Amino acid sequence: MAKLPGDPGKKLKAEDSQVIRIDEDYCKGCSICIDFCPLEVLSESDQINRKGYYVPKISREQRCIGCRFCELLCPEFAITIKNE
Amino acid sequence: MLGDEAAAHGALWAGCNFFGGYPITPASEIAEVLARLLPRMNGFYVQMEDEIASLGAVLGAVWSGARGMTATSGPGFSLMQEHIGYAIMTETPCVIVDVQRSGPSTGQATKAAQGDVMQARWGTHGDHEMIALAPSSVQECFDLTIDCFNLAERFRQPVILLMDGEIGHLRENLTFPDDTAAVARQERALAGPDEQPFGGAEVPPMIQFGYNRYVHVSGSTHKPDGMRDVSTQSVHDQLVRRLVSKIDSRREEITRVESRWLEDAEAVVVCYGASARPSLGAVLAAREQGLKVGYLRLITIWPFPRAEIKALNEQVATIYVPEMNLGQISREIERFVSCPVESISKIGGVSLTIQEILEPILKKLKP
Amino acid sequence: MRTEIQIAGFGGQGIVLAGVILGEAAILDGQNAVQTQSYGPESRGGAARSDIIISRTEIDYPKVLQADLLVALSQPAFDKYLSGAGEGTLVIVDRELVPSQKGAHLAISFSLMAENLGRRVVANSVMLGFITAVSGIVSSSAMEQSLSRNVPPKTVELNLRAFAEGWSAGKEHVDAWTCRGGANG
Amino acid sequence: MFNKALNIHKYLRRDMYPSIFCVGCGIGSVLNHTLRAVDELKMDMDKSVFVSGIGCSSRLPGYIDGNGLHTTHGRAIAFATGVKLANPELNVIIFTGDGDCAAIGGNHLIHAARRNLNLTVIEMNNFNYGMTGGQTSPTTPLGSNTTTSPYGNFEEPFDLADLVVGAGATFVARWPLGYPYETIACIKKGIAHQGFSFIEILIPCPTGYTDKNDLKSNKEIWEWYRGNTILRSKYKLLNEQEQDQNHKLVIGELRNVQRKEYTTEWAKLVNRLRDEQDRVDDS
Amino acid sequence: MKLSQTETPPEDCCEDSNHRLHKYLRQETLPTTFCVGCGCGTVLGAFAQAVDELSLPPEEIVMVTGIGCSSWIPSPYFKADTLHTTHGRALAFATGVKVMLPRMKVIVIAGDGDIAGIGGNHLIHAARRNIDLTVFMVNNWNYGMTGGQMSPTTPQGALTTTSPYHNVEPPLKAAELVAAAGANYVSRWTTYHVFPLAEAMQYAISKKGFSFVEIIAQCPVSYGKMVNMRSGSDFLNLYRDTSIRIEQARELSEEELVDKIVVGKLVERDAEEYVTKLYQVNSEQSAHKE
Amino acid sequence: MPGPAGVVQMDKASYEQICRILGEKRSFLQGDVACAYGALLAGCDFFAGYPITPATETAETLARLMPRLGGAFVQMEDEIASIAAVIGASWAGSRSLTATSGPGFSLMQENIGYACMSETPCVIVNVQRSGPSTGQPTEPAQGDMMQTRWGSHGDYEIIALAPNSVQECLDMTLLAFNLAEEYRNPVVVLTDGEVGHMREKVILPEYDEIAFTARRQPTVAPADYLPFQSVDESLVPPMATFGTAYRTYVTGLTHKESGLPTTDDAVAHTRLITRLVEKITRHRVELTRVEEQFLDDAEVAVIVYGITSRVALNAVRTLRQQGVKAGYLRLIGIWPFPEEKVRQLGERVSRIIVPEMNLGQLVHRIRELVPDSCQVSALPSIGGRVHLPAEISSALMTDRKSPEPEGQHHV
Repeated sequence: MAKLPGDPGKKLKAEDSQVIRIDEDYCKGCSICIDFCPLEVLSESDQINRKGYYVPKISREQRCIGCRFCELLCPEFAITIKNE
Repeated sequence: MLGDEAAAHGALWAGCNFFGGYPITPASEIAEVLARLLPRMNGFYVQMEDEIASLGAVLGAVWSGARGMTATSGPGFSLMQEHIGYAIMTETPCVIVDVQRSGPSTGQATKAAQGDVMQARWGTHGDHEMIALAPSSVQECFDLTIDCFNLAERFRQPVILLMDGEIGHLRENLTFPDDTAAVARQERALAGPDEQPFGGAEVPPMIQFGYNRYVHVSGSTHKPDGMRDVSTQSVHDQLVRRLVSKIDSRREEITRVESRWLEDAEAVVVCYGASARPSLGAVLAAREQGLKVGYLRLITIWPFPRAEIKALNEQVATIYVPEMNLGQISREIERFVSCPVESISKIGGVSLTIQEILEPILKKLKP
Repeated sequence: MRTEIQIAGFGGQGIVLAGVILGEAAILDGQNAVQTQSYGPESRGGAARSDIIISRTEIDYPKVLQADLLVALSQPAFDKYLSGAGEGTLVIVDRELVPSQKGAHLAISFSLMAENLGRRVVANSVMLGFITAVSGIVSSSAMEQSLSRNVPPKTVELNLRAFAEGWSAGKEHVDAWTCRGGANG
Repeated sequence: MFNKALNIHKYLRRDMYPSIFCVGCGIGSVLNHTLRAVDELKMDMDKSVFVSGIGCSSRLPGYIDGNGLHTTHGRAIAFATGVKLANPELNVIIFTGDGDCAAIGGNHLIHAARRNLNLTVIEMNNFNYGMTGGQTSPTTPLGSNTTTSPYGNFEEPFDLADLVVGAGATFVARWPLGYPYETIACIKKGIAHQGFSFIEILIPCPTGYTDKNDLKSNKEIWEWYRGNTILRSKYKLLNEQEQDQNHKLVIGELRNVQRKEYTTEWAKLVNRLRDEQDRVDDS
Repeated sequence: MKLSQTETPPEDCCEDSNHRLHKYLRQETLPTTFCVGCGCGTVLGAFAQAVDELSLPPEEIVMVTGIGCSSWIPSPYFKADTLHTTHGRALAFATGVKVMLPRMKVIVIAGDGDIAGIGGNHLIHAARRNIDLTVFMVNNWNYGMTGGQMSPTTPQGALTTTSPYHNVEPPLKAAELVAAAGANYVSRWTTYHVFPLAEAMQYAISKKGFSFVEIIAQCPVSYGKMVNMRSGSDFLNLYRDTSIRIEQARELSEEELVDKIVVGKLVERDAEEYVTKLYQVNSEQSAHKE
Repeated sequence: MPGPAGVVQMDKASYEQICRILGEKRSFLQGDVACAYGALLAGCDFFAGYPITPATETAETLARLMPRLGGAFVQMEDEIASIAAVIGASWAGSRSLTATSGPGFSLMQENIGYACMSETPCVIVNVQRSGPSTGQPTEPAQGDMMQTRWGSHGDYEIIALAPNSVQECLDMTLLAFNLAEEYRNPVVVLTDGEVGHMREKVILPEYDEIAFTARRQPTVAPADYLPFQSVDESLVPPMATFGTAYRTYVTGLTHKESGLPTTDDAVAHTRLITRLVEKITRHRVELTRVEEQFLDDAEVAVIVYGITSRVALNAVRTLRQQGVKAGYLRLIGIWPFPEEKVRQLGERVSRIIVPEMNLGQLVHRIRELVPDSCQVSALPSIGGRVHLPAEISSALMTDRKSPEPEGQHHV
């Protein structure tokens, strides 16, 4: 059970499998998703995209509970969670 | 009926169903009539918090399908300038009535003038074209308001009815057309699925809101599909040149004048709006005295009827231009003729008299 | 004699500032300079370009007609402005940020060098050092003075180091070049 | 208490009289109240500026033998901001109407209230645009008849005092005409207040509003005021539910607090920078 | 008198996209032109989320915006009828739109400088009329697009390019002002509170009458450069640490709340709505004519 | 803060204080910043503004410098309020300034008319950008030339100057303050996004190079003073400011010499407006400022202003090198229009090219003035693109037999 940072009242359950998809062309490397993932699923990488930004990397995908906090916080629609 | 009231009725006949307004002397009567009549005809009168908002609401309503109008006078007209530019840039058909009063600034609030003629042409920033008509009778307040709506729809352009306090507060008889068919209403062209709302044609068809077409309307420089592009020079060049040329290239179709006794005229009085009435009197008086004086009344002020003025150049020795300002149109006329142009200007809110116009003519032709 | 320099990249790289530093250095050297810029709506991440014209005489036309020196610090900037370069244009790119470099004369690792100094943001100072050495349009002392004035006080030292690094890299190039008798023989 | 023997004529440009105000209009009385307050405060007329916009009430500075700035519609407070900032020594009093200050000038009103610049706004609310012949204004009560609400006004009116409190004004009061002692005392307080003060005075407009709404005599008008207003002291005695359901305009002094004033803060800033500069120069 | 309106079927949404909310966007315009770490994109995401949750078809939405970074949230990114207007005047235009198209949701997204600065008058008047508009005011505490000048919401004492010696002006509390002006629904959230924000947006869209959500959103470039908060995360941390629920805030004094961001619902009323009344008068008077 | 009568004279001490705060005498500045410097050197002590691209830098600079000099900087809620505050401050004794661009300039129109009517000295910098409407905010243009003259309602005259370099941004803004005081009229400095954002070398003028026109104060007793009565040939009445014993009443309504409104007196209105217009037009010659080069033997010429003149000068120089007798006339003062200079040129050359960054605005005024023997051609460029020298030189070389198509030069 993870506590959701945006709304202290709401709690989410881990679902079976979450697929995190990062669209590199959209990413501007602001690192908000990394900083605010409650379970530190994402981390910094040294991968530069076409515009010269550092794209985050998915380091611990199995920990993802699909809270979608990163998805909603991302200012660029570059990250999404799919339940598969 | 008052000129203001006639303009309001003209709007209703032209199918106006949205009026955004703010009280100002001497244009308030238009708002008052429409506040009374629009709700009875399923239209909307909305009194906004200022003139900026009034024109803004009108433009929003037009994109949502309305035929929109607002009415104001000098100070309000000055406030509206930014939104007039927006209407031009977004090609939003609408009608703005400016019942001119004596300025600058607050000036003489209840007194008539024709001091906003050049402002109507140049008041907003950037390159643009303008359509403006000037009525000189109550009947024309009615008729030309209808014309304004039609021109607005035809060219997708804000159109200004340049009234003045004199005509606006003049009481005359007005004949309504016998049937609605007499008022040929220009229907707004709406784009088909493949057409673009801001390009493709000189006057592109509109895509209004609510048609599931996700139209994007912006006062910033935009591409034919409406999407903003504020850095490509060619996009701006094509857009603004088209906006200008859609009016400029159809100048002959838009401009209208009323001419009398021009055939043998040696001198001519060029007039418009309130100054037309005493001008006609002066020309008649001159004619009675056997002087070959012609009469040319500009009904369309912008685009300027330059062909009609140029034609005078060959024929007449002097052009007299009576105006209730310090000579705005007379200077415009000078650009197109080489004969002397004599400005007969009067300000201070009192109409020109027949005598004041006649005198300089007599002085020259009957020394 | 007017020299036209164009520096292009994306917002946030200090493109405009680099132009300002170069122009101010020219003034300090007693020359005339005009700097103009163009940038997109966003302050960071969009296209940005800085044009500098330096001349000993009065500068009438203030824009670049054909650059003598074009520096591109991003792939989109390189792709966009290469077409404007002519016969006499020396084209320099950042080796890492501009992966496809066809048409460039020199590819230098400005950002990598900056990163080695500890902060990527000083890449433009490295670049300025390099072009100062390569072009010789302004004196390096004037550049150092101008640089110190225009960067945040706390980073002056780092920027000067970056400048020096770029300058010696440039010098090496020039020396190598002179040894070979110029780039094109 | 004001001095009944006072000759306030000395404050008037007597050649401007008789005034343009209609019979039964309340604007002249507000001028009367204001000048008495000015007199009691012994304000230096050379150091006072009366600023106004456009509308009947905005004509008042013309009748005062003092510095007057009669500006464009709705912009009086913006002009006054310039006057006050450029010379903070000046007492700046603004005469404005409901249409002028709450409709076209609403933005300047809320921002001036927020800035807390030391200005005194005397707003005369006659519930309509009187000068243009009686159109709906943003304070026209629901159901009222005006020339642009021929079927009864259905737009919610502003409670202007509430609005300026919401915008951050530090002195806010409201009185209807007919409370001269309270009004004069209130204007005095407003002028003396360090910060933005807003005083609303409800006045009759026989030509544009009251006549059209069946308030034909002063007596009827005052009855109407009495029926539609409630003193703040009484309002405070109501319980929460009653307060929620209250549709009467609350009158009296509605807010009086002290907050940092703009020109004072600005002067502090300038002095601080001057000291810093002096230190740089000395070293 | 109204022009007849033909219904055309909605366009197919892009099903093949990577992101479940992409179907609400004009994808050819992506990635956005917002700076790195800017909160505008987050607001756009929360809005798309709200529309999605409501199952509100975008063809029933008209977006109206002004000038400024936040005005670019719907213009051009959100795929609905969009009216990108002049600076500060979005609400005036929206009033016209709503009167003529009462069946559509008319939603305004614009910034603090736009809505509460130059457009402050239209804001209070639209709230007074209680017209059925939904306004999302993105408050980034400065004029971002022009490079970071102080705005009416800039906190007192903050540094900006036009308050280089700390701002002397107190900030406008836009949400409180709108509540005082007569709106039906007012709330405030930040971009950190994405879930409650998206919920509040949903609620505001559904609520009849004038509804207003103030969204505190970060501007790490123009504002951040002056206050030395260079990344979006810096601001989100600030929002997390200084926000306080309105229920708790009511217990505190004005002084205690000085540096706090009060979040939550400020006001909810059920006052009659303007356009409904307008149509009511019309039907009465049209009948009267017969 | 300034005293009740504001800045009366720029003494050496205050000049030195300003220079100390501005920094070095020779620097590398943006045009917008140079406008701010010029204002300060002119004794400007009040600025009110609202952020707008590309004019914001003027506000930012003054926000930084004004309080250090004891002046007031205020950011208002919109451009309408900005110009209003500027006018109010002027009456309170300030030399006041605002800076804006197209959309803001459109909003200011009503109050610019007020400033003309109430004879309030003030300076407005309009950094022109590509319009109409929001257009291209970051792109330069010269599209507000006619709006400057005709943007407010009613009959009025305005003074406008067009700098073409960063140094001139400083010089012209400084001059604008003096002209504003001399004629008691708003003065517009018409720069553009290109000059405004360009950086160039600027040299601060020395103390004795700076002219300072002080506001003419009334010399008569308050009882005898009429704030709107001209006392001499200049037609410009002395101006008492608020906070003195003169108790001035100022209105935008038609007023008598005393300042009190009189709205149904046609004679008073005519007298007032005629004077307001004539106090400018009568001084047309003094207000004419042009730069002339290569005109002595010119056969064709270019008439230009603002940034475009830099291009044109380059083109004319190139043509001269090729032996073509091309001339160059730059308008520095735009309004009132330098009629005589243009007329004289039209009599001497056979062809005039008018390159403008609009679809042709001043070209019409020029065409009106020159004889038919001289062909006048517009050379427009819009969309933010400054002309190329080659375009101007080839236009100057084009044979005059190809007349412009009618539709191309709109009215």
